Amino acid sequence: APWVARAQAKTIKIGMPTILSGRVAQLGTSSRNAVMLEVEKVNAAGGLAGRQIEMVIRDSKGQPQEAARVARELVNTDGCELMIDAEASSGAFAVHEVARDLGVFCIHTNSETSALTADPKQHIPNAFRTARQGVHDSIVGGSYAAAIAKAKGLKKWATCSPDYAYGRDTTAEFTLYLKRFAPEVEIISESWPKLFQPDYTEVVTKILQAKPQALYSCLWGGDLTSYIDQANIYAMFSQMEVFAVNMADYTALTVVKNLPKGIHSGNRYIKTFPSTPENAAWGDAYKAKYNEYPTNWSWENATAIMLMAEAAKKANSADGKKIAEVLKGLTIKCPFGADGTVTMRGDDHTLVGYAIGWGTTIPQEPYVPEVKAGDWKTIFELEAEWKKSKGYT
Amino acid sequence: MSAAVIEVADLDVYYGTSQILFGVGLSVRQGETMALLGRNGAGKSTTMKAIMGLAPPRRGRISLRGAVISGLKPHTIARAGLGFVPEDRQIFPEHTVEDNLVIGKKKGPDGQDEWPIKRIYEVFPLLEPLRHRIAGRLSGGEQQMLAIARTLMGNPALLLLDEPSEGLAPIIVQRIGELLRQLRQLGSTVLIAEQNMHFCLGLASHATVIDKGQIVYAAGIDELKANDAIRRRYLAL
Amino acid sequence: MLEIRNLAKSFGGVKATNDVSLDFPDGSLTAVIGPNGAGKSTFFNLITGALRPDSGQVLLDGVDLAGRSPPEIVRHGIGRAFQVASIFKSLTVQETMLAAVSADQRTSAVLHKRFPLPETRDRAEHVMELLGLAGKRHRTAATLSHGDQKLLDIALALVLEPKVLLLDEPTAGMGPEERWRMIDKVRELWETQKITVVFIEHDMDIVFKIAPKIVVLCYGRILATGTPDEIRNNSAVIDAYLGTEHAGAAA
Amino acid sequence: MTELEAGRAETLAPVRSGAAVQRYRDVLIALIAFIVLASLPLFTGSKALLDFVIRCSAYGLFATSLNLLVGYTGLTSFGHGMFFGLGAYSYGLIMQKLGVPIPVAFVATLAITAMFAAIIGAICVRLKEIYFAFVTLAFQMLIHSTILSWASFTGGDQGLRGGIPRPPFLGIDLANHVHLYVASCALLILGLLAMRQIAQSPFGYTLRMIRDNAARASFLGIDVWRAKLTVFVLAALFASMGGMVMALFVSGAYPEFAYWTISGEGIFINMLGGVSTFLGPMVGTVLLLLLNDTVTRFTEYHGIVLGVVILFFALGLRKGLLDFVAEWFAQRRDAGEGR
Amino acid sequence: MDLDALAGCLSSSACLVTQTTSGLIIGMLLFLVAVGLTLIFGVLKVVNFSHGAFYMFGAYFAMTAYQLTASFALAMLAGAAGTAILGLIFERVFMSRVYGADVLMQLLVCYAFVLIFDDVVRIIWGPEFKSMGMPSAFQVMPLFIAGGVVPPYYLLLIGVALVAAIVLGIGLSRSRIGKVIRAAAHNPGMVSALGINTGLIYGGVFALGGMLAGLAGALAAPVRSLTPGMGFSVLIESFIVTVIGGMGSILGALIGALLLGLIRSFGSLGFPLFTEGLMYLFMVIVLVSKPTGLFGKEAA
Ligand SMILES: Nc1ncnc2c1ncn2[C@@H]1O[C@H](COP(=O)(O)OP(=O)(O)OP(=O)(O)O)[C@@H](O)[C@H]1O
Ligand SMILES: Nc1ncnc2c1ncn2[C@@H]1O[C@H](COP(=O)(O)OP(=O)(O)OP(=O)(O)O)[C@@H](O)[C@H]1O
Ligand SMILES: [Mg+2]
Ligand SMILES: [Mg+2]
Repeated sequence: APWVARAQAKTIKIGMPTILSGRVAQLGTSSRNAVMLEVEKVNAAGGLAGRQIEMVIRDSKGQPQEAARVARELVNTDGCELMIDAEASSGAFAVHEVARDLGVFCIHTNSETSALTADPKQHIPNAFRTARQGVHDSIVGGSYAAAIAKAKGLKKWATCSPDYAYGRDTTAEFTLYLKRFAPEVEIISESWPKLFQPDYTEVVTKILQAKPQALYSCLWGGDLTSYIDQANIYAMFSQMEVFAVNMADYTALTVVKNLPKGIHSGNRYIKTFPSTPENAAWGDAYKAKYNEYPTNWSWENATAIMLMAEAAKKANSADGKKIAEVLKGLTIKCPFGADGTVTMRGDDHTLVGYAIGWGTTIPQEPYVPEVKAGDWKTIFELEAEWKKSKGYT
Repeated sequence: MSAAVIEVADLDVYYGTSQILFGVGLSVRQGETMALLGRNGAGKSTTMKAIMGLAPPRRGRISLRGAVISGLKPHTIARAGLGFVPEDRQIFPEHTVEDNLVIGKKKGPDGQDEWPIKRIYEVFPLLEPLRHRIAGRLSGGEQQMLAIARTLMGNPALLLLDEPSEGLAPIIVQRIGELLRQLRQLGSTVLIAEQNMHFCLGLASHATVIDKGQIVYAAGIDELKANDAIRRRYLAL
Repeated sequence: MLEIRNLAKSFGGVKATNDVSLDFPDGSLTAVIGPNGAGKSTFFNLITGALRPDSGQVLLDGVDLAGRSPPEIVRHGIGRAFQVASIFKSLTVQETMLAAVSADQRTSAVLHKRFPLPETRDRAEHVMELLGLAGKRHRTAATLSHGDQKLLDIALALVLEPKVLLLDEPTAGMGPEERWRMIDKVRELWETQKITVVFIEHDMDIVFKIAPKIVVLCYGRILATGTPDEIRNNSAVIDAYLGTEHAGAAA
Repeated sequence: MTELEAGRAETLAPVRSGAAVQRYRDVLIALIAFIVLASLPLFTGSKALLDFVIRCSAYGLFATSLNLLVGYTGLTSFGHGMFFGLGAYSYGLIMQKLGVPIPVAFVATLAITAMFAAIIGAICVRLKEIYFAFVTLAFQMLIHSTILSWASFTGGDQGLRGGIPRPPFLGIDLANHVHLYVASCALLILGLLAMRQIAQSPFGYTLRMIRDNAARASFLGIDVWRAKLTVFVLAALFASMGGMVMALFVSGAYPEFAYWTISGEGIFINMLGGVSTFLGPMVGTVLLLLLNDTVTRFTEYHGIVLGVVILFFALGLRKGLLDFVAEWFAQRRDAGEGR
Repeated sequence: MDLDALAGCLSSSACLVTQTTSGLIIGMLLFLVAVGLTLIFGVLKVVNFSHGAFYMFGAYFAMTAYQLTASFALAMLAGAAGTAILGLIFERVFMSRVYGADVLMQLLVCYAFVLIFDDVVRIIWGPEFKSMGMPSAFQVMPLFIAGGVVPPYYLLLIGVALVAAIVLGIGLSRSRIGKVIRAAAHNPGMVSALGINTGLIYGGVFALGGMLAGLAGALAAPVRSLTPGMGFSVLIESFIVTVIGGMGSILGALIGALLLGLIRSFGSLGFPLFTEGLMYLFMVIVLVSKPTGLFGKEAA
């Protein structure tokens, strides 16, 4: 099999169901790339507690029942002892159930849905998440947008987000924090195009009709670029400030041919933020190896391997239970950390301390020249409040 | 005697795995009206379809004025000069009468056009007032005339008629008979399959009898009329 | 007794059936003839519920069936066979018969027993014998010859034990011999089963030979009714339908 | 006895006993199949094999029920998957929200499915051919849209999260892999047996008549609409059973279960296995799952591989595998008789 | 639900015009895809599930040609001609082999090619989404027509679709070739017995259908992201269009597409969370009241 990194020593197999075909194949591929990049380093340094890693990566086609099937098979047939779940959305919940059932150590790398780790009902001791969490994003985005809204007097806002859990939750949370920091803001129009909708004409004209001063969108990937292309020919970007959280990702930045200036965006993966030599080196190494830029999913998966390697070193064991024990609350050095480190929070098994911030775009490299970093202290405060309001504590 | 227009030799035809025709051979000469007779299921329609290329033969040879046409596609065979009127007429029901004729329009094998639409209407005066009617709504007899006229539009050198009298009122049958006699006087060559013996025997110059997929008899029409054994055995007359 | 009262049906501008009233007494045998497009098949379609009449009544033993659905009308005892054999191509002859009896006995929705139900056998068998289909019981309907398919179609109508049997060109497309065999069968059925038979036919030899009563339809109207001799010599019928070959003189 | 009567008695005898024998034969085969399947865990420790059989049960029930519509009645539904999804969701929601014993949830799910199928079927079965196909598809997408939109109840696109409880009942613990396996096998075999009975009942032959020639069937006194509706509901029940097995397997329900691709896969399975034999869809299920599982192991370009295999079936055999085999045997027999 | 917004729009002429034109734009592009589908169904009785793939190829061909030549006209030509050739090959080499078989077998062949084509695109152009970019000639301010906003590029699009509708509509009903095509749809055997090469007609119709889808894809390329599998959602919508309009009817496809466009543009105002459901609901309603679609004919 082409994507199995073989090693001679007593290897440890890590199973990884992800999406390698269909609409989001690009993201699955970039996850695989990042994982392989890191695994090479770990193996070169002696492996997981002396055992060479062998990745077993399978396509789930983005279907939850396939993700569950593949995950079970990876453990039951292929003998994988650890698992990286690089599924989106519903696939992650399906793999989570498998992890619950089989007790296998598992890191969710791509699902940003807050509930996956925030909801105590979901909690199991053997599952973690290195994906950014939706609510973190919204807190940072909300406060950043509120500052601009106040400065420029943007009171009338419109939203346009994909009609599924990620889109709805993220938009709700964003507006929550936007209004909290800028209470005079009013949402005058909402649009909910469906996921992978090819044509946004009616959405664009609807927003133009409403004449808002600012627009928030959490469309992503190809949907976002289609939207920008279609909004562009209506000259929409000259008529309002646009806050598109998923814009600052190379998949979108490098693809859009006529990227409008000054779109506000949260960082996904940008090799200039955090602007450290480690981050830039990592981005360049990835680009050199795969001849493309990493994606948001890339750093999330790379972080998972980094955490596993460090935890295994500490535990001096590649055993899932022991790794899980050590991983709780573990802080490691990491190119994607806001302060050069990231932490796996012990109480809810989710990653914190990663680089998170907002800036505005320009049409050429470095695309987002200045990123204003989010403040993790505020994030923690508001997150705790949010958890309480959801009944998660 | 003039040369054979169509010559069929050693024809084997199958539908799936079941063999329908067994070494069928027949020939029709210029200007003849050949009747193909036989009971239900004897293989008359199959023979015609085989000649037209609609039921490709597994063995045997069909030639038109000496040129082999077996194995060719139906449209190539039609362009070589064969015109086929199938047993169930198969007019195009959603088109008008005139559209049906226009679809059938083509030059003859030698590039001749002896059947301009004007002449069609002269020969079938009943069709002219119906030219803009939807063909599917015509009565059976009118449809039958249309089917024949449509085939004539293609200037065939040889006309294959499969049961032109089926399901028609006696008076219409009579009219079609008159038409065919007229065509014969005009020098057309015709191969006709019929169940209606009155009609057929009054029309044909020659007859071939087919039974269970094999040719059992071939002769001039008067000879057939005189042959009681054949008539009783194969034609139930 | 089947009584048709002022039956009418038009398609757009075409009056396919135009104020037709006719009586078919129990046990009668009637031929319906008329030019192509005269409305003969339409007439049958109206009686059997395939088409909904614009107006008029179809009275079977005094019950008005006009406008009811085909299954209802069948259950009242009017069976029919079609101009082009209408059969179930993937079922064998025997299965066809057994399933039809099941339908008549209202067991066609039974789920918990195996097909065929024992009580359907005798009737199916009887009709297969009667029409000479018993020897072909295991043949799939699609592989039957043209004539046998027509027979199977008639058998389907007959197995329901109808009071009235409507046959639309039962001999269409058949050779002379099969044709006579078929029509002898029909006459035999009529005689032995004591049912009312109405049939449409274009073969005048047959019509004049076996039908005691003939109805001539033309442009949706009744042009004439009468005995073979009356019809043969009716000049209107000769002009519209018979032509000279079948006119009285020729017979 | 006259000669005629004698002949009749002779031809009837095998028919009469035939029906009964057939039935016992089916039950016997089912019993053997169940014993073989159920004893599988004694011989192999392969959990993956058991997983495979569980998935075969889910898809097999679904695909075979679809064949009641497609193969037996000639109703090509592009939306049959809605009942697969409905089964999974109803069962999952009942277990999550009400916590009733599993058999109760099972029966309640079937009742809910029947209700939905009756309403949707009443509208759909009036339409013919391609329009029937697309109106069923539209209903499927409506249900899918509703599942997505009604996130507070259904969990939206993330599905029913947090696992579906599997409390033990009557000594059966479906949280135990082997128990779940045996239960799935039992459901599959019972379901197949029931569908076989439907196919071979007088009603089954009514369906065949409707498929061949619905107009003629109505002239035999059959209420075509009612028969179609009945089979639509019956097929929905077995599809729903398949959905429940799937929900038990993945311990969740996801909108993908109610998406049209599930219906597409059902059609696809039927085409692969063949629609003219009862077990065709079962063969197709095994074939498709096997293909899917092996091909995805070795290449991410499984579309090309799968496509080429399909082309082989469609262009080479021009029919499903079991149809092809059955026809081949029939032809050999004919040829043998001919000689 | 947001009925106030809908009511508000219906009472404002600017909004009415803008949303109507936006419905028109959506509808016209949908029509270009759907008309090929309905044409192929009308003539070959094939439900072409691979039609979306032709749309996809049209877009990719156009993008590649545009990158190579920087000419918008050549890009459109590449999209249309490339898919026409593809359609011809697809029909002659593969589809023509399953005409006699079960219709579901044709579906299977189409489905096989959906799988194959998506992977082929993934291999040639990569799994990532791409964008062709708007030619600079069209990077101009939108026009204001009767209070409604219309970008010039969409005017071009509407124009092309209208031309296609008129040419096809008149071509099929008036010209001899149109008559022959319709007749071949009904009875290919008889048409070929009259001396007409039905293989050529079938291939031609498939090429034409593929070309229309390809042209639609090419026209969409500057405003939509290109990705393997992009044909899929377009396919589903064009199926809804053809079914609503009546399978095989060109006028039906036009009306169906426009209706769907309007449902989308006004539905997004009134029912922002149920726009998709609205389309299916509309389809159910149409089919319940007219079982063969608005302009469909009862199958004979
Ligand atoms: N499509 C088919 N598949 C299988 N067998 C067929 C098919 N068409 C015809 N046959 C069989 O082929 C034989 C010859 O049929 P054909 O139609 O040539 O007879 P015919 O002489 O024209 O009879 P008729 O007078 O009834 O038209 C018959 O036994 C018939 O059952
Ligand atoms: N469904 C229909 N729609 C429109 N016109 C119809 C329809 N059915 C029949 N007609 C018309 O009604 C008239 C009577 O048709 P019908 O089929 O009853 O004739 P028929 O007497 O049975 O003729 P034939 O002897 O040719 O079978 C014809 O003009 C026919 O075109
Ligand atoms: Mg014949
Ligand atoms: Mg008639």
